[in-house]
Amino acid sequence: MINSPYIRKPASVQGVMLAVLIALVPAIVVYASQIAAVVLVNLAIATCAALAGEALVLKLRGRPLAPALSDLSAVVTAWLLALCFPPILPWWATALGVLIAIVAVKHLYGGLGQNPFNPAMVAYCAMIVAFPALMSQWPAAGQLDFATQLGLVLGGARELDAIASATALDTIKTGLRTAGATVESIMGQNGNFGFVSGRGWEWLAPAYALGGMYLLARGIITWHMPAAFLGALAAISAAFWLVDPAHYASPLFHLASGGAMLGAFFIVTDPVSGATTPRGKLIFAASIALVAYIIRSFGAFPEGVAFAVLLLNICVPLIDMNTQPQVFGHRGDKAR
Amino acid sequence: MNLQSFRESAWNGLWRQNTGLVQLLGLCPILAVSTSVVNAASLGLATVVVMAVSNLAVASLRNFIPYEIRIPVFILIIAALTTVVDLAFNAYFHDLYLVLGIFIPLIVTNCIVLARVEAYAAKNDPVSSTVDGVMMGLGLVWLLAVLGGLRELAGNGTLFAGIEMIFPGLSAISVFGPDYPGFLIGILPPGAFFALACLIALSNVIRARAAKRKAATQEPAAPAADQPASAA
Amino acid sequence: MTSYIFIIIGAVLVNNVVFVRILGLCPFMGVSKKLETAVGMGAATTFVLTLACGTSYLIDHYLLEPFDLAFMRTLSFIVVIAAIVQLTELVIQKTSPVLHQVLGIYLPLITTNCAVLGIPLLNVGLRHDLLESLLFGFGSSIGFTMALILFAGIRERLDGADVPTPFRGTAIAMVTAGFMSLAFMGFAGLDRFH
Amino acid sequence: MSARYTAARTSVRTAGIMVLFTVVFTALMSATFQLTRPAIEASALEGKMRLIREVLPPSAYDNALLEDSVALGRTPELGLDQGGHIYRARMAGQAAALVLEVVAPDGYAGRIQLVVAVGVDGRVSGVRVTAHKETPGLGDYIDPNKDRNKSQPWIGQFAGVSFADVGLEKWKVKRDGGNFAYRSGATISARAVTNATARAADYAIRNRDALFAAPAGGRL
Amino acid sequence: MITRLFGFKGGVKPESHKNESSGTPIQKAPMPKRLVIPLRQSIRSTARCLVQPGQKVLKGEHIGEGEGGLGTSVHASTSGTVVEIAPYPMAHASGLETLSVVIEPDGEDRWIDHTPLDLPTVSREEALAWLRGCGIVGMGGAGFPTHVKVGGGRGIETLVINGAECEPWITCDDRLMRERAPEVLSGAMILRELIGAKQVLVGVEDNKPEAIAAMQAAASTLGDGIAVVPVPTLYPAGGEKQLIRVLTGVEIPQGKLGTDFGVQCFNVGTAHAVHRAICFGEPLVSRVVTLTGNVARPGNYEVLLGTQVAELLELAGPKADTDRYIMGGPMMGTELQSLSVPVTKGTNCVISASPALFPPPPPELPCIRCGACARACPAELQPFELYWFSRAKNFGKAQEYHLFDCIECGCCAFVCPSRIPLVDYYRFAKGEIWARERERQASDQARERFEFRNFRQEREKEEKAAKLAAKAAETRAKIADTGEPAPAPTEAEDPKKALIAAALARAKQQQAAVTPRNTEDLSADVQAEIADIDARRDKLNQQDADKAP
Amino acid sequence: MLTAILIMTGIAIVLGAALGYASIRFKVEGDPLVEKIDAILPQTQCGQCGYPGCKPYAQAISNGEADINQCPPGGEEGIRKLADLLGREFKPLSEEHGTEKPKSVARIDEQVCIGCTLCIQACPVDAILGAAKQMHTVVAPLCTGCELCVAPCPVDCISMVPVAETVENWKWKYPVHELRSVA
Ligand SMILES: Cc1cc2nc3c(=O)[nH]c(=O)nc-3n(C[C@H](O)[C@H](O)[C@H](O)COP(=O)(O)O)c2cc1C
Ligand SMILES: Cc1cc2nc3c(=O)[nH]c(=O)nc-3n(C[C@H](O)[C@H](O)[C@H](O)COP(=O)(O)O)c2cc1C
Ligand SMILES: Cc1cc2nc3c(=O)[nH]c(=O)nc-3n(C[C@H](O)[C@H](O)[C@H](O)COP(=O)(O)O)c2cc1C
Ligand SMILES: Cc1cc2nc3c(=O)[nH]c(=O)nc-3n(C[C@H](O)[C@H](O)[C@H](O)CO)c2cc1C
Ligand code: SF4
Ligand code: SF4
Ligand code: SF4
Ligand code: SF4
Ligand code: FES
Repeated sequence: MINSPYIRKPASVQGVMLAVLIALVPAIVVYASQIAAVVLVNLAIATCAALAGEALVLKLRGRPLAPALSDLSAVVTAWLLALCFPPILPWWATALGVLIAIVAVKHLYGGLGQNPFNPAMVAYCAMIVAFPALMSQWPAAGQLDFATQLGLVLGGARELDAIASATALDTIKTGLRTAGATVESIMGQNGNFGFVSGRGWEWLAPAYALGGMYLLARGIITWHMPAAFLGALAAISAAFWLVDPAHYASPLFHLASGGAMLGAFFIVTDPVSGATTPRGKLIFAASIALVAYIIRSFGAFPEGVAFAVLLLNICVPLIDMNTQPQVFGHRGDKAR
Repeated sequence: MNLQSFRESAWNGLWRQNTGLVQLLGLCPILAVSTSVVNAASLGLATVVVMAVSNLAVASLRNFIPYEIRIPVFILIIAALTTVVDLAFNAYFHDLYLVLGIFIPLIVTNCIVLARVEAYAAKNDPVSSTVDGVMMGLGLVWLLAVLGGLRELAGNGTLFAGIEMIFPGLSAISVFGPDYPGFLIGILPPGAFFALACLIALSNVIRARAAKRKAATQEPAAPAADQPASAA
Repeated sequence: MTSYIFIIIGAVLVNNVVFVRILGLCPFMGVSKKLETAVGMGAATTFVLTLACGTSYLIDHYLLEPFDLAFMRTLSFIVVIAAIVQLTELVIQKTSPVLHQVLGIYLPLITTNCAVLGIPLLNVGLRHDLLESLLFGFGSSIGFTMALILFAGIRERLDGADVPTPFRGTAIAMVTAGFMSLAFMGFAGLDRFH
Repeated sequence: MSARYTAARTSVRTAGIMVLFTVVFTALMSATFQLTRPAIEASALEGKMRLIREVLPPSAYDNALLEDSVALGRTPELGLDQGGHIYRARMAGQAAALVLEVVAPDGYAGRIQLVVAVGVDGRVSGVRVTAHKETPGLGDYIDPNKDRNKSQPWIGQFAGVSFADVGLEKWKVKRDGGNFAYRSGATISARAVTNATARAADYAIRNRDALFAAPAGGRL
Repeated sequence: MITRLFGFKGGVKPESHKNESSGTPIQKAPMPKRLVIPLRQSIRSTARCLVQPGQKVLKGEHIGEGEGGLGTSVHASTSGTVVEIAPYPMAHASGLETLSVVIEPDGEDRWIDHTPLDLPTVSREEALAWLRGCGIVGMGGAGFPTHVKVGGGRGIETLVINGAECEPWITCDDRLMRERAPEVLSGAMILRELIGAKQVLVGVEDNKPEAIAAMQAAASTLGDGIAVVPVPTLYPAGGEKQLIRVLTGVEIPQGKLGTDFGVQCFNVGTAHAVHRAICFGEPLVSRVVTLTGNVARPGNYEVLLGTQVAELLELAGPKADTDRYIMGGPMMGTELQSLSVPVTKGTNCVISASPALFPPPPPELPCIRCGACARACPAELQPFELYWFSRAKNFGKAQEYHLFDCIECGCCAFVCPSRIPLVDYYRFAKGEIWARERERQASDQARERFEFRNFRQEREKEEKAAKLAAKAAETRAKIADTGEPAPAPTEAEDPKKALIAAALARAKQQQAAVTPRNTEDLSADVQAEIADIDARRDKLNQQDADKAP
Repeated sequence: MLTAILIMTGIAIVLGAALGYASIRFKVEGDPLVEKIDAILPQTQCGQCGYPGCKPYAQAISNGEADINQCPPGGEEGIRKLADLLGREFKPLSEEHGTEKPKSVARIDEQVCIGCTLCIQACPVDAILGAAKQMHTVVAPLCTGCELCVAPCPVDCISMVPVAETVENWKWKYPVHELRSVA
């Protein structure tokens, strides 16, 4: 029997996820046209792997396939992963990453909505830990022709020196290890650098931001997380940069490179694994930015957003617990 | 000790009360040294020795140990035996000794050793206590070996890497060939947790199946026994 | 000074006892079902472990090394730890019944927490001096407490999740610990300058 | 029943038993220690010797090399913050080679400990990594046990190369304009080892005479 | 008088659907063929029946006497004959039955004698008793006895009259305000008098301009201290706490009453009923009900309490594709499980629902923690956390997250993209928690009684032993005296036999005294039940005795 | 070897004496755990757990003699609470101790009852009224539904009737989980 309320707003999970996919389209267009068209192939591989993985688990558990497969949440995870991975990652690695996200991180906890960790980010971390070499081979933007890209993705021989070029973050970081190097000398030395984060790559960040604006306008995400994340990242990078501009990159560089923009609007905002209270969202997102900056600048990994998200996912129950908003009528009450 | 209780002990140690799968004790060595079959199995065997001998010692001396200082005495005995094993490793398997590091002395704090001493050896005769120690230990050994095998295979694509530390002539088997990219997470700490989780889940599935089968075989008998109850 | 800070950061984050060094897992798995118990266990362990690090340093440095008795480390450390645990319990019972109520049930479990023996042994291996030993012990136990509390928070939430039957209970907790361990790998390298 | 009386008596009795157990089991331990001591010492020695054999062929010297060592204090040239040892190989009483403990501080994941053997002629006879934290599967090829190319491990390329011939300028990875190979994707590890080896060889050559002159077991 | 409105957080804006039924004036519903008047008209209290089958009653005649603090009187809605007193389904989600008086109207609709109450001459207590006697309960839905609300607390600053009518579809209050504004305000003034409030604020959602105009016109004649305030249309602005918040800025926490904060709130219908009760002495026997939804003739009707819904619906003419009926609004109402349920004092609306108007929600999906529900929740809760804990049956945690602050308004379920029936989970959890509480009380009582019984048995055993010892001593003394052999020394030595003997003796002795000793210290309820049982037993005994000779 | 023994002996003497002394000096008193466990048990006193009443069962759990899943009236909920209190893993009700049943109360068929008082003696909570040779009656609100009175009755006049659902004790049902029901 159905009980009250008998009327529902016409909203659906599918609609929410579809909006996220739509919001990713500008970035995908920029990616495919400016950097590597093979990303479209990767997106397809990831989508298939995600749906297959989801179907497999549901089958094993004897659950109905249709509702879970059609809610598009797996596709969101798959697309985000495909956009995070290096575009020339072999197809099997992309598929493996997506399967980790869907089977081990999402469905082991019972499927949509129940996973305490962000599936895409766990999979990214797992992959970079498992295959550090593969995961740090990035092509220079627009340098490889599509056939080469496709060959690499489909498992062609990998002549590393020919293709690999470190990402901007990686270059800065490894460059600074050399005695006497400064941000400026590295930037100048590496010809393939755009003014902030590498030629071609710098168009990606605004495209993600554009998608983020769409999500904000649609009310799918709230301002808290992107604002706190970008604000905190800008603040901490500015602090270091102002003190020592020779050895710390500018805030603009940090905001535009790596997973910052993608993270701010699409990853940090994952509703399932993130904090849920307004105050919690601010703390959560700002902490991610902080940790990500520390890992980027001082840790062993070139990009810190994924690990930072994962680390803060761990803290979510505590954050939520301690930032519960005051309930109507209890505003005067002492905090528990 | 008769055959029945021997079987009972073996079953308990190897499967039903398996330390790592069921009791979840002594997890640190299980997770920390299971990066390869060789490491895992050798620490497992070291633990077997300590468990068996300390069970034997405690069971033999149990009548002399005052109740209130039993724990310190047990710890003393276990620690002494652990040190003996530690020294032996240092002397005869020096490389392995270096690899296993602090996990040999940590056998002392392996709750399972103390737990068996306290729960079993302190109340039973020396022979069955020794058997209990050996079986509990062997339960740990097989788990460790399987875990080590899984992780080594996933992480490196080999089996028995480091065997030369024990049997100098032998060498590791490369299962997936030299081109295997290596799923490194397998031999890193997270891999330890995942591998054990999978083994526990697998054992849950097996246990559930066994329970179901048991229920199925008992089914025909059950209604007869139920009759009076259902009539009432 | 900075080296002391790095010892703490290293012990808490980079080489977290539970997730990286893989020590103290039995209480980590066993006493993390509820937040309150996790806090209690963490506090008790912090106290005992810090004390144990100090005492074991003294024993090692002033008794065992001068007499060339390094092989007795395991024995003497564990005996002393057991005694510290027992005496702590008695002292607390006597002086602060309230604290005893909170920590009481955890204290006996600490003797078999292998971190409590492992960290003093690592101290010896890393050739820490007294202050470093204490900091290392304190940092490690803070790392342990943090791990325990965070884990308990997640486990409380997992209570309601529709986990596949074979993974219910311990297995999913173990998987979660694995993801946490993966997350902590992100701190790798932060102690590089140490 | 007086609690105090029983308490006192119980204490004495339990202490007695405790002592008994302690004596017995400590004795057991000590006995084992005495028994295994020679074997342990032999193992430790053998471990060190095996390492040295890998960097310096036994035929190259005839002295008890491990006993002929000099302790170093803080030596930034060798990356030694806390000091280390240098072993001296002599052939028929003549200086033959130096085996140096070296640390490369700038590995990808921290310090890399090395042993480098340098002949009196300035030839590096071998380099081995003794401890490192480089990324497994990526940077750990600097350790020949982990190197996938078992037949020609990366670190083998230093053996027999004369530092005197190559010089500090060219003793670098190819990427930095030097002579030595590296594995792409993990240049940092290779660079750290190569540079540390160069510094060690340079140091050994420049301080050769002082090092050989120092008394055995002495401190420099 | 009022300077600004305070908002409340959350809330939703469903389509209002008021126009369907608000256009036509209130019509008087024809006399039904029979009336089923439940004796349970206010929450948690069932009235004691005062009539017997066959009895003739007049309209407004007392047929049920309220019991306990929360009881109110029940009256015959028209004149006629009581034909039956039997359980009938009630308008409750459970679909359970409750004892009801069935009256066959005689068609005359003849009033019992009734006189107005001259308020200035009576004490407050008398006035409250009057309201109770007239059976006035809240008509805003909760059915809480008005005299209790009026009687509670003093020092009240503001009386809020709730004319918000925020639920979609319902227009009965709207029509009432449009057509009978002076009466409503008269009732409001009486209530103000009774609770001693300084000001009266009538909150009306701004989608009812005609009602606002009518009320303002009526209010202007009453001078200062009364204001009709349009409030923004936002469900659930009509919730008591929300309306008070909007009008006064005061937030009333769960478990507290408005009176604690100097505010009290009544529905416009209640005010109207109070007016009738005081100014005419009429008990509450009819109310305005909106009939709307999938019907041919939506509108508002003045309906006698006890009219069965099936009969009422004929007035509006449900269309063919109607598949169910909702009593109340679509956000908080209940689906009727039977059309024989009667209109009660809290019935404001009956909606005919068709799949087109009220499509069944698509299957429930897992919660994605999107937070839409939290943004919609007027109680500022975290509904998904409540859901998570309720679903996992972790009731302790649910309470920690303020489950009982939830007013079950349905906003959260309305907005949830996963279409989770969130409110159902809260209702389930609340019910379980209440049941736990009852169980806990029962188990405490059982523990006490068990311990007491053990103590009693122990005591009896001791007494017996003492008695036996005394007897033995006596016997011995006798033997010593007379030299006779002891009659049954073994009996005294064998404790079991002695026990039986003692018990037998005691039983013989006490055969007449029937009060068993196991009924000490009991609650009043249980004592009453025992008295009942005793009475029944006496009767049976009597019969036995009668039969015996 | 001698130094080793001396040092360890020194440590042992100190610790042994201290612990031996302490074990007498700080003896543990009463066990509040039993009370906590007893508070969770339903106080039906039915003995299905294999102990004569709830308190003894609580004692047995506290001593580690009994498992936490032996009380059918407490049901799954009770086991969950015990598991929580004792930090153990939840396990389903042990089958040998019975199954969870809907709550019922005893009813005595007053026409058949011969007034033998046997049921009064059996009832652990004094929920039965009546004296010898008089027909007996169960006071329903006091009855815990333990069924202990059923067996002793020589004329089988006691039956257990499920507690009727009223508006007072009616509960909302657990919402059906659509995901499962679709399958
Ligand atoms: C990741 C995963 C692994 C599984 N592995 C097995 C397995 O090895 N053997 C098996 O019989 N079932 C396996 N299953 C299915 C479960 O045994 C079981 O059928 C299913 O989880 C029922 O869960 P439920 O009771 O929660 O619906 C697996 C399920 C999942 C999600
Ligand atoms: C997880 C991870 C681990 C890495 N570990 C090492 C390492 O151990 N040694 C190393 O030289 N480079 C390592 N790198 C690669 C460096 O960050 C950097 O990408 C590389 O040294 C620069 O590429 P190149 O060597 O081709 O110039 C690692 C990269 C990642 C992402
Ligand atoms: C969500 C919600 C919405 C409500 N909406 C209205 C409403 O629109 N009009 C109304 O009179 N009462 C409404 N009520 C009932 C009021 O909270 C309150 O019970 C009533 O105004 C008190 O007056 P009464 O005692 O005269 O019924 C609502 C209650 C809730 C919980
Ligand atoms: C705004 C938004 C952001 C999302 N971000 C992620 C993400 O970062 N990673 C991911 O795996 N899924 C993401 N999802 C999809 C979905 O929430 C995710 O698959 C769940 O975590 C699976 O339970 C996102 C969905 C939305 C609506
Ligand atoms: S609106 Fe629904 S899906 Fe979103 S958080 Fe609330 S309950 Fe979950
Ligand atoms: S039903 Fe309860 S939880 Fe949901 S919106 Fe209303 S008050 Fe909030
Ligand atoms: S089974 Fe439960 S209710 Fe019955 S006596 Fe035992 S503990 Fe009490
Ligand atoms: S009346 Fe019967 S069932 Fe009820 S409590 Fe007493 S003995 Fe138990
Ligand atoms: S084995 Fe480490 S705590 Fe138990």
